[in-house]
Amino acid sequence: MKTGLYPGCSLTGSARDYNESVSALAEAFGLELIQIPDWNCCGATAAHNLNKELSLALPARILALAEKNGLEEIVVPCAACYSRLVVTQHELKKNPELKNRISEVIEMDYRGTSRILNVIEWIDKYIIPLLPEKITKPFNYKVACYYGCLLVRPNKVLNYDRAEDPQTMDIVMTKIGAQPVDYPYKTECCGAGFSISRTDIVSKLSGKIIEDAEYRGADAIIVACPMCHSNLDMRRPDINKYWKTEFKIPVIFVTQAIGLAIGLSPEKVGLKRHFVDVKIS
Amino acid sequence: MNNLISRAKELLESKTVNVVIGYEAGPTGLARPAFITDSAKADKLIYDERCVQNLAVYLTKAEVKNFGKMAIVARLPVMRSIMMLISEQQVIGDNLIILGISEDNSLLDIASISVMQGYIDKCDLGNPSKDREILAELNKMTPEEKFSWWQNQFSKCIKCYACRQACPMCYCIRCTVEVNQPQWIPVQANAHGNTEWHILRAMHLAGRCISCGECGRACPVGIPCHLLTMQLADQVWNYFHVHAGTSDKMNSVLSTYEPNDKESFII
Amino acid sequence: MSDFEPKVVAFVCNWCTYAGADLTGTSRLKYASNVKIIRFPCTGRIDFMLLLKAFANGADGIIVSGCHPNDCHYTSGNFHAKRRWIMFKELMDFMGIDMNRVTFSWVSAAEGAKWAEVVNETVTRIREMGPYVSYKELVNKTIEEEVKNE
Amino acid sequence: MARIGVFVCHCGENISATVDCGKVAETIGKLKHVVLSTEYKYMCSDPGQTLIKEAIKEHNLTGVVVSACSPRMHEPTFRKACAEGGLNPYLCEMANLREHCSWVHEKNELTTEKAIDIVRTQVEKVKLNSALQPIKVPVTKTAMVIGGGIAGIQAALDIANTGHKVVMIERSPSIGGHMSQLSETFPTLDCSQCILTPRMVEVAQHPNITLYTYAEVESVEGFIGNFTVKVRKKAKSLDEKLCTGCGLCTTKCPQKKIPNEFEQGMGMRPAIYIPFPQAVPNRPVIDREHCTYYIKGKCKICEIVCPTKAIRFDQPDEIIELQIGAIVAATGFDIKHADFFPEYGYGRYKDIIDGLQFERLASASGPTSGVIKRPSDGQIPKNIVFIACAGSRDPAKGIAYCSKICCMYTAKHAMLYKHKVHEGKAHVFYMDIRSGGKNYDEFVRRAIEEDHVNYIRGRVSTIYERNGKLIVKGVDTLLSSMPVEIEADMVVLATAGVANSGAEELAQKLHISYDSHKFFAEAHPKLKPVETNTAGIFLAGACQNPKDIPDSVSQASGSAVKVAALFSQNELTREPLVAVVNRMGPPLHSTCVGCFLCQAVCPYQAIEREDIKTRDGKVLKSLAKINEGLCQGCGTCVALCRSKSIDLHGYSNNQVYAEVVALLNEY
Repeated sequence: MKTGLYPGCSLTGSARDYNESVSALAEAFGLELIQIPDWNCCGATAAHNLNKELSLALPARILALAEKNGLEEIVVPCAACYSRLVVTQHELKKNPELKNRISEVIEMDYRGTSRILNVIEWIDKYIIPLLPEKITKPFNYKVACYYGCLLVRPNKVLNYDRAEDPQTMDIVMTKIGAQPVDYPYKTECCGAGFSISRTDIVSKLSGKIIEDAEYRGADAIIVACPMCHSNLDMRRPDINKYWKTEFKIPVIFVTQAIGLAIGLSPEKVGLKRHFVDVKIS
Repeated sequence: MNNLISRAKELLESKTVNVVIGYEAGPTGLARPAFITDSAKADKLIYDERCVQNLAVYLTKAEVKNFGKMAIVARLPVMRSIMMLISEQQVIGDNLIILGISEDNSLLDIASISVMQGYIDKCDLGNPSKDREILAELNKMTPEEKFSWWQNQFSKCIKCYACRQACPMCYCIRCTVEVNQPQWIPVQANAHGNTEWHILRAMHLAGRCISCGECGRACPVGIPCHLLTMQLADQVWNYFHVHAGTSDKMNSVLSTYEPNDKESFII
Repeated sequence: MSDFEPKVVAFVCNWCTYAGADLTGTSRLKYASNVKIIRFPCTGRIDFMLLLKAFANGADGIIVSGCHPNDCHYTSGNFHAKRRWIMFKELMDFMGIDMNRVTFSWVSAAEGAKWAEVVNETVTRIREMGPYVSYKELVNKTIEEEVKNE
Repeated sequence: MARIGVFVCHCGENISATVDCGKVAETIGKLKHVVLSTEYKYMCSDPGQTLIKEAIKEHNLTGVVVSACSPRMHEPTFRKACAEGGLNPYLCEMANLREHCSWVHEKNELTTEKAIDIVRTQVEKVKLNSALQPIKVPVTKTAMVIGGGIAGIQAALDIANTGHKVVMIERSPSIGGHMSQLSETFPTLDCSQCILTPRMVEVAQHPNITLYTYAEVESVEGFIGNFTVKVRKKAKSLDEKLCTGCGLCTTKCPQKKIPNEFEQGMGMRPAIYIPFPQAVPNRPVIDREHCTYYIKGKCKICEIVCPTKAIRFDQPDEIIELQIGAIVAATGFDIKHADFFPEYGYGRYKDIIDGLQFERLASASGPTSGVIKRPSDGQIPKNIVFIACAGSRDPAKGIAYCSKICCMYTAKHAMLYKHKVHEGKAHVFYMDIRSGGKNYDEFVRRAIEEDHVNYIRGRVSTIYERNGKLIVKGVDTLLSSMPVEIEADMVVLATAGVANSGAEELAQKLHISYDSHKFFAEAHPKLKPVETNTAGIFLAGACQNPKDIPDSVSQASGSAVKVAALFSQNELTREPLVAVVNRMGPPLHSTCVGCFLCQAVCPYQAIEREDIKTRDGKVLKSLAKINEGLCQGCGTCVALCRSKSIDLHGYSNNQVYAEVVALLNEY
């Protein structure tokens, strides 16, 4: 089956490393990923703060485009985009009137039939079964899996993993030879969008996440969200200044870790783009 | 269609079933129900746009029940009728083999009631689109317009009860109209009797109508009485989020309740 | 039409509204004498056909009243009745039969004053609406036809 | 031909002040079939009643309408009078001229007109009444109490002391329930076992009580006064008559690593065991799931050591059938355990325990002999956090209700801790303190003011382990509204009280209703808190909702009185105002078509399936049948039945139809 890919803005900008690692994995495992043609912004946080209809219409258009192009399944690596798309599908399923209204707005037929996968679901479905024979360099490190908020919440809508103590990423990590640490900060807030307006808040919150991971002896923090990554990685200098210390622990996308385990080069999976040096490959 | 015929033959030859209920072409070219008991005659079976009648109506008839194991050609409305009939204990699911027909007239592989349930779940369970349009028009009318529109329709009614006979869900051995202690419904085919008959019929199908439209098709004088039950089917969805005929274990909407059912008219 | 006095029938359950109406009496609260009560064990017992029979026999308005949700003497009769009335009202609305002539209410055994209000409000409303001509016409038409046929 | 007598009451002046009673009687007297219409000042007085009795004989009446006050007031009076006059009591109806007419309207012609209409309606109704015979049901005067906790014990003793037989069923090897696990009880801090054990022994020794432990209800059939209950006596693998309870087998059993249920998993027990030293009966059972012999086929050490040769490895489960008149469900509750809470690590941290575990730690007979030691390393915690409302009042957890007992036992726990560890610090996170009850609030104040327990109003968001401490992150919502972080040595969760395991299955066997949380439902939230919707089945204790000991005991005594009242009669007389499915000769048998939608609406499970069969057993037809013992006469099935195959005595279709017609039409 062809799987559609919705990259969203991050993967074409600040999280190109993430995009590169997703593509590298798809290539390595012979998986076809078709970028949804003419895709648009998911609306992000901005749209649903401003206008409910807009915040539903934007993702609905993306989903309608996928349907139109016969993509019954799409993978959305960015956790924020994933959340917006799933929430839209949920809202419109609940309310047929609204569904009709949104169809009118986007001037396209929207059925809501596409299956939306987050990156872990995609890995579980397509990569894990083929993984054992592909592993050449087991990722033999202690890792702290950091899920953030959007991958598992709101639980009732996403219906994915356990909201308070998620496990899926930890399980993926054990499959590539890593040892997940017992990590209480899995779903604590990283500061999210305050990255730009209130860097001090991000420094404080993300700092705690990093500090605990280091305390528990992790060699790396594993993430699946561009926002989490940029706060933990790009904002590291601010964090270190705030905490008056030198946190060294690298922050790696789950796809990058898998890439390394199957022997892809650090460049190939975008590790060179990180702000915090990744010395563990 | 060839698939259907060969499957029917297979079932009859292997004595898996004693009868296949389906459609055949009548002398005027219209489709009519066929009860095939001999595999040699299975070639008569047809399946195309002409085949609209809801065959589930026969399943509760004593003559048909006597066949024992049977197969039935079933599009979505027939399948939903069967679900209702099983849940209301009128039909034994194990006695039935469903020769499911999809929207694009191909034979479905329906091995069990639960497979059928899976198929039904994937379908659009709302009213047919042409009826939806008429309902929308009617719902725009003022109460006075609605009243005279329906009175005009009912004035044609001759109380032949074809609407009742054609409906798979009207399987009672004694209908309320046949009760005369007390005489609930005036016997005569007049404005009063006709109106109350149609109210009664619609209420008895509330939460049970599966939107096949057979009652309206059966009416010899062209009263669109199916719109009454379909309107209620819509409202059942609006209020209770239930579509009739989606499971063989469902309780009808009017014999169950949720403590937080919403209404706005009780003071 | 100013001297029009509506005929109103009340279908009530024995345990809440009938007892509530008893309390109205015990409290000597006054209400319009147009309303006459028929007692049922439970709102669950009230057949929707009886409402039609009331209209056909000349009622201009109807009150249907029982126990508040969760207070039913039989636990759930009123919940079933509620669903029945939801469906009935939708059907009547769709057929243009005026449901403003029917008051549905929950009146508990302690709500004697509410019963008086429900009755008075209903009678006032029906008085303004006038006699229920259109349903009566259905029945009268019938009688005329019969006479003609004979 | 109907011969109706109408008796118009003045009720002193209560009716006659606004209604012209003479005119009413006169007008009604002209109606067809009315052979007598008379008036009297007080119909309910002795002379008034005599008037009716004599008129019945004199005029050979077939129906009586007493036009007086509300039937809710005097219907029984007049029905009784009719019966004494020789008329079937159900041929008497009342027209409510007082509450529904004279008292609520002014004196004028319209009021008298309305009165006439009301009487006329009842005349039309009574013509269609049928003579009904009260339903007589025999009563088996043996009660069954399901559950041997404090509620069950109280109910059983109270019933037994009225002189009736009681069978008690307990699924675990000993009675005693959760109360036997408690250390001290609030608000008096008296020892739980000291007050419970004598009651347990009394049950075992009471001549009227038969006790079956290690037994469960298999099925329940029948109705009030006439239940047939099958009980599964699980094999104890022991001849109880031979066993002396010496306990040698339990000390010699090589399998000793089974988590002890009584100690809430904080201690171990052997495979052949007596749950706790004061158990009643004090006889061991073999836990076949863990016994080496049943797993591997050899061992039998207990058999070898037993001095009386009482071990029976091949003993089968036994099913016994009992005739029972009334049932008290007292199956108690369970609590959510720490592994229910993701935010607190799903039970990963050994030192986060639940309230019952704390009870065992604090109990002198517990695994630590009453010394508060934390499970991980046996250290005495210096800093302890209690979290109230762990799960309760939390719709996100699916438990929106208040578990009721936690505020009090949390205060007790904190107090017990402070009494045992004087230098320790106790913190309580709470949402609200609910301490309604005799001496309850005083108790909580004592914990705060005398024992200096630190009460923090706020919730705990997460707990995790760091540096060997449990980091409790919460918020103080009073004054500061600031986040709070406590480094605790041990955390006690006052976890939600929930329905006991198997509650749903048991409710289905008993045909009683239960709520969405699987707690058994009472028949009326205020006025029938002890009854269930199924006549003859009563509730006691926490199987209905979480309750403390005094409440459970009160309710148990309440249910015992209900049972005793039932058993005070040899036969039950029930109003015959029940539903009935019509029946007729073959081939139709009934107009019922057997859709059984009525089964779903019936709140009392009174509608059964009846198969009409040929002589050789072929089912011709299935139809609904009303069990008169269970039907309460609400009539919801009657209004639902599409083919009008069900009718209701006293409110039949014919009667209510006639009432509508009579009320609205001119005469």
